[in-house]
Amino acid sequence: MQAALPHYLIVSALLFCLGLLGVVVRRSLLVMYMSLELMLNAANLALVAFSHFNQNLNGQVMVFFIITVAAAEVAVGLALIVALFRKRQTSHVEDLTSLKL
Amino acid sequence: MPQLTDLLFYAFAGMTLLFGFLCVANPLSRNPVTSAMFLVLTIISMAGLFVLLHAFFLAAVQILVYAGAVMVLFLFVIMLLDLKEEERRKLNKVAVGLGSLAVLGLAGVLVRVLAGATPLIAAGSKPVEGSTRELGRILFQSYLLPFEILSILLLVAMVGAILLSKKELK
Amino acid sequence: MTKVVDRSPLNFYERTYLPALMEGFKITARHFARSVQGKNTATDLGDGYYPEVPWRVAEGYRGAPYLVSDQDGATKCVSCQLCEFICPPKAIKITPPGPEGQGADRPNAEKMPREFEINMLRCIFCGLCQEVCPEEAIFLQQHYSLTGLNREEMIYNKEKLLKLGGVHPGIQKWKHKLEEARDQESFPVKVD
Amino acid sequence: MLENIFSDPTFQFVLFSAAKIAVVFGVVMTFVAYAVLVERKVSAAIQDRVGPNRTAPPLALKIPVLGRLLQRWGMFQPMADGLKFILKEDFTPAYVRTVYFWLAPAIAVIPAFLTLAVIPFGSTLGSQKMVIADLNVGILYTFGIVSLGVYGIVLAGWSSNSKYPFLGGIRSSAQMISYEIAMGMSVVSLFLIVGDLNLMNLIQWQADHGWLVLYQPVAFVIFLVSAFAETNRLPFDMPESESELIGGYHTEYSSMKFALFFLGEYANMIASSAMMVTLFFGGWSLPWLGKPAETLLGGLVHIGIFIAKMIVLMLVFIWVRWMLPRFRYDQLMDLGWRRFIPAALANIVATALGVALLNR
Repeated sequence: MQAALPHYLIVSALLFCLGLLGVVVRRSLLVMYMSLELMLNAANLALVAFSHFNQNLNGQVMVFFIITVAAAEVAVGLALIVALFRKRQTSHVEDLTSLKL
Repeated sequence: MPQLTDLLFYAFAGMTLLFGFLCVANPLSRNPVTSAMFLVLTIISMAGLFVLLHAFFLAAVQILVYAGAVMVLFLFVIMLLDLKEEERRKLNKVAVGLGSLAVLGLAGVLVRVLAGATPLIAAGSKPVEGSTRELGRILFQSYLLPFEILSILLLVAMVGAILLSKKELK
Repeated sequence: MTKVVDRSPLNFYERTYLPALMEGFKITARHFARSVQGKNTATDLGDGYYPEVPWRVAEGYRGAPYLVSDQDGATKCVSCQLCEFICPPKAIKITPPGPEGQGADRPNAEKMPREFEINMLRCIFCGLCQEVCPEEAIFLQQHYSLTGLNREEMIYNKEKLLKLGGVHPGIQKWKHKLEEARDQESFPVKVD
Repeated sequence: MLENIFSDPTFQFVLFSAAKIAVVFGVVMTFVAYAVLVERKVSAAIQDRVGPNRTAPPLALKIPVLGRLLQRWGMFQPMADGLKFILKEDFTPAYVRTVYFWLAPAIAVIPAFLTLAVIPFGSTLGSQKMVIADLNVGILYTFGIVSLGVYGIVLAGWSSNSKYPFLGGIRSSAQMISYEIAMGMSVVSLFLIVGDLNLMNLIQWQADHGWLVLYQPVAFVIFLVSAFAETNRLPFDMPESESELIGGYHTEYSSMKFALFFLGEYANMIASSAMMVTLFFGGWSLPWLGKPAETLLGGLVHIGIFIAKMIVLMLVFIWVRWMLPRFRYDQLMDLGWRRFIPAALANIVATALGVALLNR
């Protein structure tokens, strides 16, 4: 069967669900964060697929933006996790239940 | 007879999903480093999918930024924090079961809906090449303002990360 | 005379690393050119390289420790075990003769070791055994090439040590002690 | 039937690609072996020593004059070294994270070889382009792969479960990430001038207009120094720095696993020399020899020119090792972040202005 738009979209959707699964099931902040990255990547894949099959480069520019934002987000997010770890000596979400440090 | 590109699509898609699964729910290891390494593999096989979609520039950037920088940052943090705790904890079975069920439901709905997707433009005409030149032209013409805003975002992120990782703010 | 090193801050030209690079290049190029002409440290010192031309051991070189015998060929060691105790890596192992063991093979000593072993793999050639020996029976000699095919081979026993150590003529222990005493001002006993 | 397959373009493409990969791999492996020998010989010469001059299989000495001569030059040393690595005990310490410990050397070697895929090592040989993969985004691909090289070292350091390798791994990954930025930025100005990311076209441009090192000396210096840092060579061999960290990330490795790290380092050196030849020194072209080869002989000459240039650059790599003492770690970071990145950015701006003014 020839790989067309639905194929790529389904892969993207399944990847997104995997990311979601990671966020729901895993309890380590870092792994949850990685799962978020996976979800962003799934969105990227969908956008590139749209861009290819609709013959329009706008989607790829969007992906470019997403990658940049993701990089910035990771930098800040990891800095937050490190700061949190310094304060509380844990990165397990079930230990981080209070609003105030 | 299937085309080579289709075979490659199935190969890369299968690899992406397999590594993605091993990243989030590896039955053998709950070590964060393992997750990170499988995420790297996921990203690399996704770059393969990008190449199949003629997005060469993005494929290279995907590897360069995600695999080369972001994931190394993750590894750094994992190693510096030396996380061993999650491996020792027990999983809450009910939560895992319900969560997986919800995700499965979502996956079912999404697949059902997306299976009928058709492109707005009929297939057959020449596909666009995601070459650097074309991408740059669009980026610096139609998307100039978002691009500039993005650069400010990066600056803000940089300042924020530096401030957060300082020992104590006086 | 103390030498004061000038640590004034580098000027801009020096901070570009260029002078350091140039200096480094000059030195390495000089040595490289010299070597290409066939001259090197070995040719400066002699006319060949190590395995064929033995290395010239400097005076005072501390090689492997061996037992020596006196001019009559008798064992000097009296099995006092001081060296065994002082040896930092515990390379020396002495088996004393015991009550019914054989006495010394020289008249002015009571006993000698039944077995004397130095594990050359452990020895660090520090020279403390020579320093501590009251009988001047063990000396660091100028052997530098100790080889063996297995670990057992590298444990030298008494026989081998004595053979390698050779004869050390004249027991001059007391003369030496006297000289040492003279050198030390704090020596309580007045000699002469 | 058989003729059909042979005339099929896909099949031909696969066949020729496989052949090119095999040849490049073989040549690079030989190069690695003899680069080690050259390094030892040159180092020996600079330090007033002789270097390897004894190893020889007994049979080789039977050859009248040549055998002795080859022995003196140490030509058999690489074989002995390789054999030694294979025969040594492959030891895995207790309490290491075994999977990653075994994986890390392989991960360290692979990127070094992958970078070679886009490097045009000649113009044409017959109808074949002398490059394994003629990508439109060649240079981006290279940087993407180079950035993967960190993983081998980080994982080696972490999985060894020992403090010196860990320190070495952390140091080296920080170093490699930092210098990647300067390296990538130094290259941007080249592509501003040429206007194409394809390395084949880049070389053709240089053949027509002159070598890029003449247009972009600043970019070249930045690239050269960053290449030293990326390949972990002196004066930036912080990750290994044997006098402080024992051996850095490969302290706990032995036998073939250690040899793989060694191989990776030299393959990296070869890859970055080849990259520099391609980017700055006109690849296979010489100032008066700029046309893609039409005959087989011409193609071979081009490959020869490329390899000769590469060897010169590798000698620079080896020589610099003895010219400068090791940098301190904060000096290294300072140099990368506060000197080279601003310099590269300024270079990009200046080049962009120049290109804009000249093309108006």
